[in-house]
Amino acid sequence: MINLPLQIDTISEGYIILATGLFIVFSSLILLTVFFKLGVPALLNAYKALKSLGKKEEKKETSVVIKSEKDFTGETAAAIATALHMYFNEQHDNENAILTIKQARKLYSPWSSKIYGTHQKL
Amino acid sequence: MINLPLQIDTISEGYIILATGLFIVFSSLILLTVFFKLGVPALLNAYKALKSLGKKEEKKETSVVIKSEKDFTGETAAAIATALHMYFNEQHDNENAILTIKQARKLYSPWSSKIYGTHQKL
Amino acid sequence: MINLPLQIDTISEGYIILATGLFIVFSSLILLTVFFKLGVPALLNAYKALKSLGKKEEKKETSVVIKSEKDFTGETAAAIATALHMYFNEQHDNENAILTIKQARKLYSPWSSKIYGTHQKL
Amino acid sequence: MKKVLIIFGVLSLLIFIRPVLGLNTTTKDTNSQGIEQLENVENESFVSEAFEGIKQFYNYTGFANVTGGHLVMIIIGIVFIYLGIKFDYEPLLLIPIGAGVIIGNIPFVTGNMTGIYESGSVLNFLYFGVVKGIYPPLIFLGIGAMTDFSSLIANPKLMLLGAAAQIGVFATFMGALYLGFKLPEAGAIGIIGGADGPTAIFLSSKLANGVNILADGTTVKNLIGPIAIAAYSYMALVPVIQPPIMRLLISKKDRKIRMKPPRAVSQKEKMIFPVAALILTTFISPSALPLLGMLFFGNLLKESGRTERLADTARTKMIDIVTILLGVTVGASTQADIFITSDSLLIFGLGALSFVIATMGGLFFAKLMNLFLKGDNKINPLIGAAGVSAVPDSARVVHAEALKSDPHNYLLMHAMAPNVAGVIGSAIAAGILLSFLS
Amino acid sequence: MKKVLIIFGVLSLLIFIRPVLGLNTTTKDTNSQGIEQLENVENESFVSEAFEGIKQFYNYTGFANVTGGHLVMIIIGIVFIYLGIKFDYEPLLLIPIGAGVIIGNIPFVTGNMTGIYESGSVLNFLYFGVVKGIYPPLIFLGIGAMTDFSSLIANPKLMLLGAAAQIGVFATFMGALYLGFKLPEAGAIGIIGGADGPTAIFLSSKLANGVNILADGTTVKNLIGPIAIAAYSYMALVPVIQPPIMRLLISKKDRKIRMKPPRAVSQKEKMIFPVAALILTTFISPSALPLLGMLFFGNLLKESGRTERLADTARTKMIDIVTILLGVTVGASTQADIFITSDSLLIFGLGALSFVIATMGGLFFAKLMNLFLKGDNKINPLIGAAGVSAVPDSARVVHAEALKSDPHNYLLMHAMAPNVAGVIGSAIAAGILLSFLS
Amino acid sequence: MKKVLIIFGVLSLLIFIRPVLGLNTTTKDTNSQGIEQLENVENESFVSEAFEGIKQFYNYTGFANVTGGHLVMIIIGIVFIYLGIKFDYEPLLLIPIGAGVIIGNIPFVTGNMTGIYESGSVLNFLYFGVVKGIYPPLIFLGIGAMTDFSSLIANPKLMLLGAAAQIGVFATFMGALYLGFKLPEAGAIGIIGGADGPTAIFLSSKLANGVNILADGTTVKNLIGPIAIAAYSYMALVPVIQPPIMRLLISKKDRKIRMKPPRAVSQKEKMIFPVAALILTTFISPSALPLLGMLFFGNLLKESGRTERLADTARTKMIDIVTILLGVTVGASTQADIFITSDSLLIFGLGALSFVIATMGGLFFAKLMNLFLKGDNKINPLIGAAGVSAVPDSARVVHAEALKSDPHNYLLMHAMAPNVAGVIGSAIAAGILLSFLS
Ligand code: NA
Ligand code: NA
Ligand code: NA
Repeated sequence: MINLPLQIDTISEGYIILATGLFIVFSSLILLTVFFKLGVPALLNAYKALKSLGKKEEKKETSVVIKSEKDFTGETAAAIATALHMYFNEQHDNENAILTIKQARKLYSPWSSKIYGTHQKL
Repeated sequence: MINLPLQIDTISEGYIILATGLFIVFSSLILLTVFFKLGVPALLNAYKALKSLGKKEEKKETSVVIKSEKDFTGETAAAIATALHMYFNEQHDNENAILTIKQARKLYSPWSSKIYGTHQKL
Repeated sequence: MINLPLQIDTISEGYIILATGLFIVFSSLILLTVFFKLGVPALLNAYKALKSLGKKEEKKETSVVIKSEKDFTGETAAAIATALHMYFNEQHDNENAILTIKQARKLYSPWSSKIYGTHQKL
Repeated sequence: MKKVLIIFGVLSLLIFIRPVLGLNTTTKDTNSQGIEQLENVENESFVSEAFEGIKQFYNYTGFANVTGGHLVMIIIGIVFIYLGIKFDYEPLLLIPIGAGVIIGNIPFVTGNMTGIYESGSVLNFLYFGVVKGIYPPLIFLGIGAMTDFSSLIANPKLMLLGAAAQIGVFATFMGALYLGFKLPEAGAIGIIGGADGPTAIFLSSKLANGVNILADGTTVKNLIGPIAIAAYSYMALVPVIQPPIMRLLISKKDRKIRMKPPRAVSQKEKMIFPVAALILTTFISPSALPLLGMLFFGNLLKESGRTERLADTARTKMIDIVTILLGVTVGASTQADIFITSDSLLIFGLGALSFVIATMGGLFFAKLMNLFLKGDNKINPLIGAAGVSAVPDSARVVHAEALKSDPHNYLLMHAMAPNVAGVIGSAIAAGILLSFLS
Repeated sequence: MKKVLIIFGVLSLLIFIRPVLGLNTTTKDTNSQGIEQLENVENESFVSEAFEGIKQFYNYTGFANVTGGHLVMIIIGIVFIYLGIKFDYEPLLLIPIGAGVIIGNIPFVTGNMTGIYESGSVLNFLYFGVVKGIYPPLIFLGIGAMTDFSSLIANPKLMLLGAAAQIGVFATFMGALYLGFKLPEAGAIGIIGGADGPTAIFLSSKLANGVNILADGTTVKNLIGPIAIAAYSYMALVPVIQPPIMRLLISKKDRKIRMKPPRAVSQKEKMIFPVAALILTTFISPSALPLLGMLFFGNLLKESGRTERLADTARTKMIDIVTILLGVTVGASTQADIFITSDSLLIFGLGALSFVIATMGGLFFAKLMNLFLKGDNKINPLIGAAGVSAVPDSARVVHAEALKSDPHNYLLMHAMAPNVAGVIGSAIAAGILLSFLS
Repeated sequence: MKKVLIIFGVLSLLIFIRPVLGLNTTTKDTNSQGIEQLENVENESFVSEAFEGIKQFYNYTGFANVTGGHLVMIIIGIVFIYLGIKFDYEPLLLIPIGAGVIIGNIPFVTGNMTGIYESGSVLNFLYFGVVKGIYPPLIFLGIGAMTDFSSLIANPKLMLLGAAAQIGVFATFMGALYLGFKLPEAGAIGIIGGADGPTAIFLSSKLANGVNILADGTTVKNLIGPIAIAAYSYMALVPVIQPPIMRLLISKKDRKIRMKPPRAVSQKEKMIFPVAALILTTFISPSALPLLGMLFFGNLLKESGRTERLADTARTKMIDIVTILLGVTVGASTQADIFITSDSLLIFGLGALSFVIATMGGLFFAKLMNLFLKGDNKINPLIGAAGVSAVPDSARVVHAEALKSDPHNYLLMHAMAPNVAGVIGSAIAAGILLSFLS
């Protein structure tokens, strides 16, 4: 009991947690940043080197992947971004009341399988 | 113990529950009936009045809804009812045995993902 | 305690379980074999006999099933087997990176229903 | 590689050959010191010991433990499956329940955590959702997400037909009391008249669960199994039970009444309905909250237009998963030694009675309503029968019956209104019984 | 058949007519011997007894037990639903939560296993997944299976913006301490600043669950409800909260900065990412394992290219089921007598503060980063605001804001990077708080 | 609006600046009266305290607690994922298990409810379905709903090959006994030879769960983890393990035997099969009821033609959800301190042996059967190898092997019969072991 800092000092303990916490969050995300800036490319090069020492059979597959990746330049990315922008501006149509009622025959079947059963076929 | 009516009198207690229960069921559903006959239209009118005081921007959206609702007259409902009737009289076809076996390649794969994986693509 | 064989003799107990177990597994699967060789055809014949005594209305339905079954001969089975063989030799294509990014607008929406909502429509 | 395999093969052959060669005596010798009573075991030949093992195992098999009750129940299970497949009677429930009846009546020796009533068994864990009444509200969630309340909103007075059919609930309750059931048991039995499986399971799991203790110190019986089976059986038989009653009570002329098409209902009304109905009905019957709360919550997901994704999951995969688990465990709960009692028979009798009374209640009340309605507001009394719920079967029975009198009288849309009102009515009735009797 | 029906009908009529005819006195007579105190009950007429029953039932209804608190909360629930439907603010969460708020505030008499806080009730069983923090990791699994981390992999330095926004977490934590909350309570409140619903529920279920006991012997408060509601409310209001702060802190010129398109990311990198990120982040913050482990596991299912089937289930039906259950139970946990406290108000105030500070933190840090970046590596400081997470709303707010300054500046792809980094950052922060305070 | 923001900003800045300015001493002063021993704490500078905090936090991180065992297991997890992605070996299981292995071996300090073996942790709740054997029957439900038993119905004698492969189960059981495992432990290890993951998990959760107490007072070991991992690993490696054994034991000539196409099977037979097989197999081995009951129930859902909706859910979303949870928790149960034992190594050795013996048993028995079969009824002995189950991989290995000898000999359809029979056989064997040893 004597050794516990007690919560009288919660505020200072809070500041310690604040400082520690922020430090840790930053350092961990910096670690991730560094790993993906440096670590992953290194790993991938090592893997590629290792593989080129091994069999050549799988070469074809790899080259296909790389090709499709090369096709995907920043230009494409920009085009996609534009498309996305336009996409997000689309409005939701109001559900058509008629449609809902037309479909009711499928929905109106809490316990019966006769309708349940047909559900999937439509 | 003395104050409990004991279950010796379960039958009369039963009748009380019967009478009470039926009364409550009816009154609650009458309440619902009244609410939807009178309450909801009143609410909707109030909302419409409130809204017409506010912005006019959303008018377009609303009018679309109303339009599609107006299109849906009783005539349409009757037509749908006929369609439903015919629909319910349809018979289920027997599953075709060949089809089942043809599809087996997809189903035969409790643990393997090779087939699992293709499941979605077909 | 005295009557228990104790696990000192686990090995002999093991052999008993081994012998018993193999015997039971075999006999149970032999039972299944016999049932499906003899029992099921007998059952089906009995059912057919029973049914022919009854109404004739459902005859049409049955005949359809039988017809489709007759169409499915061994020749068909062989053809299907070939098809399956070819099917299994197909290679999985590498997922196209571009496609993934194009679809990202659908996937990028952990908590928002705006995108969630559109998910189903596509 | 071949060498490895050969070594493996030789090793494994050794294992199999050992007892034949008597090699394992060495093992025994080193271990058997000081344990003299094992001696006589050693004298027995390996074959006779194995025979002992088979005999021991035989005592565990179903063949050794089967009773007439098991066989009767297994046949009942097969009949359920047959009815489901052959006549398409509620197959989504009869087939899982039938399979469950078979599973629950495979004879076994207790103690291996096999049976549904043995704590720790897999079936017991899955049965938890029945015993605690968890599955029914989840089913109601899905039902809400698949039900269109338009016809009820268009013609709210038809709601009363759903109330009238609850006479079946209370009459059965009285009948059960007369037959000597305790109050809570009678309440649970009465709800069979609600013609609503999840509600019946929910209420019986609360009132007749084999756990609650009554004022006089006795424990209520566990009637969940018979009640659920009775409810689902008669629901499946609605197309057989209802038509003769309709023909008996409703005149040819009345059966030909055509109803004017319901008015169109706006999306706003559909959105308001679940919220308003949730608040109103649960204020009246708070004990029905798990059922009605989930029902209208599901309907809100459907009608909000913003949560189609959730509504779709609730009415497809989620309700399917719960239906599978509910069906198979309710079926398996009919373990012969627990299910085959005179109580079960009485419950089946009362169940039949309740469906008949409920149907009659709905029909009579429809005729009564017609006395107060004029002109083309008159309703076709047949739709009163749909008030029992058993959605949507009884609505379709009404529709089919009307067509027999007039091939152009399409009542389906109209019958859906009392039909869904019957669901609400039964849930309210369940709440009333629960608050009086628990 | 008709005969059977007639017999049934007569029988049932008998049951109903009996009390009127006084027939059931016979039953009573045979039973009432020796119980004299029942006499006076007999004298009462049937009608008055039934009236008693109705009065007794009335005491169970919501009308008898309703308080102002209930009505306030029900109105709040309706407002949530209205906001979700009308303005499309996070409807997948606001609508279930709103319905849950209504369900949780239907007044009831305790003892019938109705309320979410009554052990044995259905809502209580479903609430278990909230209390034990089981739902949030399952939601994260689905989120992982639907999130594309490409933009983060392409530009890992943007990860720092997700860290900067965590200032909101720790500032709110301090604020809560100043307002007198205990350390664990303050930690749970702080996480509102993470703008991440599942993380907030997870952490509050561990720290402020009404169960844990503090060093000084007091029990922590149960703040799961207010914290969850605050977190989801402000997440829904991100499009309202963030734009003015952006305009206040970022200059017109800076808002026009165009960022170069991110590089293409190979499938191999995408596969390595979840594994590496899982190991690195959970080594740093093991207490966040349930959240981050599931998040990156879900992402691995998505990116492996071999488990598309599992990823699809995780991001559709599985997350839907959990979302429904989470939403409705979190909503229902706002039972008026527990929810309406000054603490809840303080938490709402602190929540607003935390979103503001988190946004400011992200924006300032983005400006700071620009001091060290040159040429076309410069980032548009607006994307700092996306670091709060609230995926993907805050990224879209950034996108929309940038378009107002330059109609051809598409920031969405870039803003996604700090956005998902914010999720990771909040989960790490939650782990830190958990290991310090639990 | 701007003003509000400015006030917020200033307020929050104050919070951050306070410790620097020493403002929070006021707070401390008012509280510290009478607590003298805190004095020395006050003297420490804020920075050094924060440093203490970081040090304290460091002790919680994985970096501080990592051991060689953790790293080994994490690498194993990565290898599993790599094998699943690169070679497509059972990726639906290896990838979740691999991710689980990583998750389970993130080092943590116990007491924070993080680890899978800590009661109250999320992983522990999800692991419940493994420990209690709930997941395996649900997987079997899905498998039943996706399996077509036609080839078995058309040629029931091939069922015997599924029995023959169970020699692997019993041989491994004996081997485990020789290596000193207790009877129940040996039974659980033996089932690896069944080449069936869910069955292995089910049996080991019942026999070697670390809870049961033996006759001599000792507690059985918890071997669920190693057994499950061994079973799934070797199932993934079937395409590597089986071909050399086939080539070793079956002559070139025999490998070329062509089998006549199986007869067509009627839908009625397919409907009868699950019901009859359920009753027959569980009468023989009632302890296998949870597995076989669910397997054939699932198959009935598929073949009834009326419950396609339920069958579809069982074989897609439901099995996916269970697979995800099963895989990740089985993987996480390999926590280094519990998993890395000599027992695990022995189990892996025995597992390899059991696959080899099972394959050999099937092949030998197929040759034996050919002695009694004439003309075009002769079977290709290769299909005996499919009796190990490992559906459908071993059937495909057989198919591929036959094609090498004769490019027009399509054995796949024929190999499916012993393949599914192997599943049934293993479940029966599991039931036998369970009733002898539990
Ligand atoms: Na009803
Ligand atoms: Na965040
Ligand atoms: Na097997």
